[in-house]
Amino acid sequence: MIIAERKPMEEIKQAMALYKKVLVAGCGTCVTVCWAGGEKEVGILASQLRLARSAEGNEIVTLEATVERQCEKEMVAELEDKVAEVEAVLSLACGSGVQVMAELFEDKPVFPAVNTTFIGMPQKEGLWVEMCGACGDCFLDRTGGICPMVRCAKGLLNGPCGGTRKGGKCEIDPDKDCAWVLVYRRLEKQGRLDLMRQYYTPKNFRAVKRPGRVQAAKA
Amino acid sequence: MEARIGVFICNCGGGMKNIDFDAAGAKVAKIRGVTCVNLISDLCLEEGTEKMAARIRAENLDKVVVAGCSPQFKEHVFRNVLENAGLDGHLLCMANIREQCSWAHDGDVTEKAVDLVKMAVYKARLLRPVEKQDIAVDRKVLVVGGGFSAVASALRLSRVGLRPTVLEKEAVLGTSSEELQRFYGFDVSSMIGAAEGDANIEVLTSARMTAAKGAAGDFLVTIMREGEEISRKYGAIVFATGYRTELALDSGLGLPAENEAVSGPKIVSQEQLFDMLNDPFTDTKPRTIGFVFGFSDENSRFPTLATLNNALAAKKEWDSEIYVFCRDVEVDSEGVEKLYREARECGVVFLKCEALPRIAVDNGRIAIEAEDVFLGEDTVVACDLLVAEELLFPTEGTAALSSLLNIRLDSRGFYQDENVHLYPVASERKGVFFVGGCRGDLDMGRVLTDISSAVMSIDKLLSSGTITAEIERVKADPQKCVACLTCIRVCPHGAVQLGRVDGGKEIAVIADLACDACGICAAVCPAKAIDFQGYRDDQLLAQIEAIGES
Amino acid sequence: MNGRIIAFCCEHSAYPAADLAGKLGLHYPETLRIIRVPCAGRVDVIHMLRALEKGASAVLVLGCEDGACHHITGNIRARERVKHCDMLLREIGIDGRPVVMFNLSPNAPHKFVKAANEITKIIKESREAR
Amino acid sequence: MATPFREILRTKSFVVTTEVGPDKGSNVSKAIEHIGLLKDKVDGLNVTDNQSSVMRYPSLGTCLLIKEHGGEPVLQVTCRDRNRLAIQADLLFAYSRGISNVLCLTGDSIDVGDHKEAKQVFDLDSVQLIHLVHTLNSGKDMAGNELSGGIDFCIGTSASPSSDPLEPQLIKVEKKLKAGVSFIQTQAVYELDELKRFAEFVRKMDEEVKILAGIVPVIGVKMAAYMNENVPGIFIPQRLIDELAEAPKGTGVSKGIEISARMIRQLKEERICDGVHIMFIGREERVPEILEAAGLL
Repeated sequence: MIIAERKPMEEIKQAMALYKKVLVAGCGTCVTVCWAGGEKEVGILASQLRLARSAEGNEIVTLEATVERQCEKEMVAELEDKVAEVEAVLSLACGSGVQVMAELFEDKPVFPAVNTTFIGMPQKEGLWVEMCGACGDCFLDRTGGICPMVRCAKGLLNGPCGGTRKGGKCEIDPDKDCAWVLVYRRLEKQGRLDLMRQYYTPKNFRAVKRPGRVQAAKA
Repeated sequence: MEARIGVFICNCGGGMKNIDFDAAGAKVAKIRGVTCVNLISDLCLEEGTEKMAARIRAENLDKVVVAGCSPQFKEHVFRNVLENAGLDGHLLCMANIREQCSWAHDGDVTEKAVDLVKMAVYKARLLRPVEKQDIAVDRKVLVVGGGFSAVASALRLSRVGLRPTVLEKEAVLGTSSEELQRFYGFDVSSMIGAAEGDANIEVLTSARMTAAKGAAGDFLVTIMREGEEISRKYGAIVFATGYRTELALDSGLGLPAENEAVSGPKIVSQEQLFDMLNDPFTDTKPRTIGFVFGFSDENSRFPTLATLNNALAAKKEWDSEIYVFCRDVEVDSEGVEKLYREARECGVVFLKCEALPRIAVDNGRIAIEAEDVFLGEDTVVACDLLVAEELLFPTEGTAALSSLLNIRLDSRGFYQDENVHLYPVASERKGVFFVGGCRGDLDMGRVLTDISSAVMSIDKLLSSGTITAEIERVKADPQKCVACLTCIRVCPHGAVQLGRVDGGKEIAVIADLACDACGICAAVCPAKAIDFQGYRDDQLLAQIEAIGES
Repeated sequence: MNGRIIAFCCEHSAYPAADLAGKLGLHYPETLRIIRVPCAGRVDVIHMLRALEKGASAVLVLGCEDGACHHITGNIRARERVKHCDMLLREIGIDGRPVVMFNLSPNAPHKFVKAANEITKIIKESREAR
Repeated sequence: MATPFREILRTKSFVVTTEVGPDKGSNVSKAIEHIGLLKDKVDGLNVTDNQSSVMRYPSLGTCLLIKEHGGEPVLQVTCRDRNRLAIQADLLFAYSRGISNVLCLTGDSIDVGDHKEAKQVFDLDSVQLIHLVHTLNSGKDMAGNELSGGIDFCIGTSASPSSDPLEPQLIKVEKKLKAGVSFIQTQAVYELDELKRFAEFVRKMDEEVKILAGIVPVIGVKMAAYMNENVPGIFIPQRLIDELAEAPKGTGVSKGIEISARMIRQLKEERICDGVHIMFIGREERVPEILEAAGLL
């Protein structure tokens, strides 16, 4: 799932400075699940924005709407009437959703209200961690299902750097596990340490040609 | 269609002198949606409720606001009036103009009273009925554990006509109940005999609970017994899993670490001492015995009792000199005060110390050194036997069991962190109860109280064979729920699970019987998918709106 | 809304405490408006923000004492949300309209009155400071 | 003219190298001073590559200075700042200018340095880098294209014998040895037993490779505590910390030098490893004191 987090309010306020009526648009999929841009967050952000502007004596009117997936034109199109009413759109969707919104309503400025951070999973209530870097060349079969590309701070393919901290923690953050120590432990448990002993040649960083495209079989 | 809201204003028999009811009534009548305003004195008395029901019918009201005393006090009375008049009880909203308005302020508060009624009217517009249903429940009760508390609970449950299953992980019942027999004189073995002979009681030994789902009245429990998996339905679950003790060697309580201790029997537990006292083949007669207890941060009811019993027995059997080093002698359990006096009378010496005694091995004897707070000086006693502090722990597997039911443990790993709302035997999950030693250091009186409380609660819950449940009062809208699992992770009552409604996609499903209507899920839901009738977002915001307009 | 204080009161603690305050004739500012909730954990950030938007001069969230929440974690969650709301307000430079959490038990009417008086004092002081 | 390092490794029974830390800025006078002071006292001079992710005068440039002044440079190359194109190009340049020793390293994370917002590259890792140098030595680039002129680098790498857990590190060392290196410079070691075990492990895999123990003098209790807390892969035992604590005020540096020299003597006498690599960044001018006290001059 795509993880995002709200931008600093200062940035959002500045983006909205010129407008008196905006649509605060949420997305009902990934960013809802990671508490960044669902209906609840839309309500809070809109309210906070109104309070901020009213305190400045420069009221702003907000419309609120959340569609199921902002990365789908058909779903974003449902917002046509609301978009027509406003001067700008503040989107709480991931970068993909913001762009669909911007493309569909070309005459309206669309602003991102969240920073899209990574593909990840919830570790516990309210905490998400990065799991996948969408490299287009999956390596997980060789590492016991632990991605060293994103879970190792340096994205190393052939084992840990010399910076592993005591107890198998990461050089740059003692709260994070060294991915290669995790790989080691998992493979050891499975009796597959030979996988870790293998040499892996430099990665194909061009497995996905930017901008990426995936064509499914014609249905 | 515009709601037809009837407002009933009660002056509480003239108990609210600082409100001008006529003026208030006139103002309330102007609030949008108010169909009629009724000033009725003593609304909660029979005459008042009859009038109220009549007005509800006559005016064909669909929502009702009662302005008067606190809803904490009379809400149930007025809900009944609505039900009698053919309206759902949840279509009532109360304005607390007595405790929180008239009585709380001096001077005229008519305006505030009108404000409060307005808040209630705004909320009332948005009220929706909540369906009630009688749900058949299982009259079987699962009692986990096989010790005294478990067996005694099962016997009591059987006596009130419920059908308990005693689930013991060991091969026989009562394996750790010997202490009770010793110190309290309970005849545990004949209780076990009675339980085993009771047709209402099922005893499953060498068995463990491995999974549990469902809610009060309807738990589905998986039991592993001799490699076989059994699935059973239970209406309630009682944990009576007890505690275990560990000698406080090497635990920072000042005792020599195990490897430093002289040969084994010099430092013993209460239990070992008891065995020595009752061993007909031994001729050991320790001349001097020292007891040390009460220096951990735990309660010391159990060690007090064990010490007194053992000290008295040692006096009698061996005529030993006995010194007890302790911080406090807790005599708040039944009969302990008497034991304490007896012990003193026959020469047991109690030394009250604040600091932990220092213990050293000297010439094959154990020297206990401590400052007696009354004498104000150091006392050294050399003894042949030291009965050391024992620490209480939950039995092994307690944590695993609690996680099966998603129940929190206290900081020491026992059940029940003494939350006043649940104390003593209820848990955060309806239908799950704890009794006895699994709650910590309890004396026998408290254990018996636990058993009574739990049995009474379960009897109340299950005896009628049905529980009246409010259906979908709290519910995740299948259209809006994105199955983010947030509510499942946060529900303190374990009432939300991932499920499918009519074979649809997976969403959060709230079990009506398990839900305790706190609304935490509704607050956290990032998709705003959870509706909580009576406390929906729009209902709360409508009240804020009303205040804003005042 | 002329300086109303909105107090979300948990029906297991603060709400009965407020009732008791009335019964005992303990006075607190008339500006207080109580919204009854089943648990402080029901109150979300949006409720606090909307209360301020509608002109409340302060918001109180009143729940059970620590370790005594009828719903185990409701009061802890409420405290976290109040903290979060406070952060959101600070982000936009609103500091004179406090959002505050208090814990109290149902038999603590004095504590209820104290909370009401305290928040009134905070509002007054911040108004005077400006 | 200095003896080529490859030759030294082959012939000398106890190899000594040290480091020159490049300056921040274009004034290289201090580096030149250090080079002059050290080049004849040691067998090779390492130059760090934006050490600790702090941007400075390049490793390559400093290596050229060493070369110009008659020393034997060891070029440190990390994977952090350059992709495979840039690394290959730099190595071609280095070799063309007579720099023929390269130490292949992963590199510290960008997060620990002074340009925390930079994009960290890590196009390659250290094992792949070793393979890359071998590829160049074979006359081809990574894409398989022929290279004009021959290249023959002497390749080294690093290892952390005190890591916890150690096993994943050892697997990495194994891979580096399989890739082929002539020498290993270890992270600073203080427990010689750990180094002994590490050396045994390495020898079992590769009898030829030379192990140079990392020596970092600890000059005070505070530094020791800091390193134990913050520098991964380093463990300073309590007895050394106690020894430092007992040193009179103001004599910390001398004490650190004394301890290091004592360790070096023991390493040499007991033939625990094949040499040492002394890292005394910021106090390069005092390295000779260590060498002298260790009887290496």
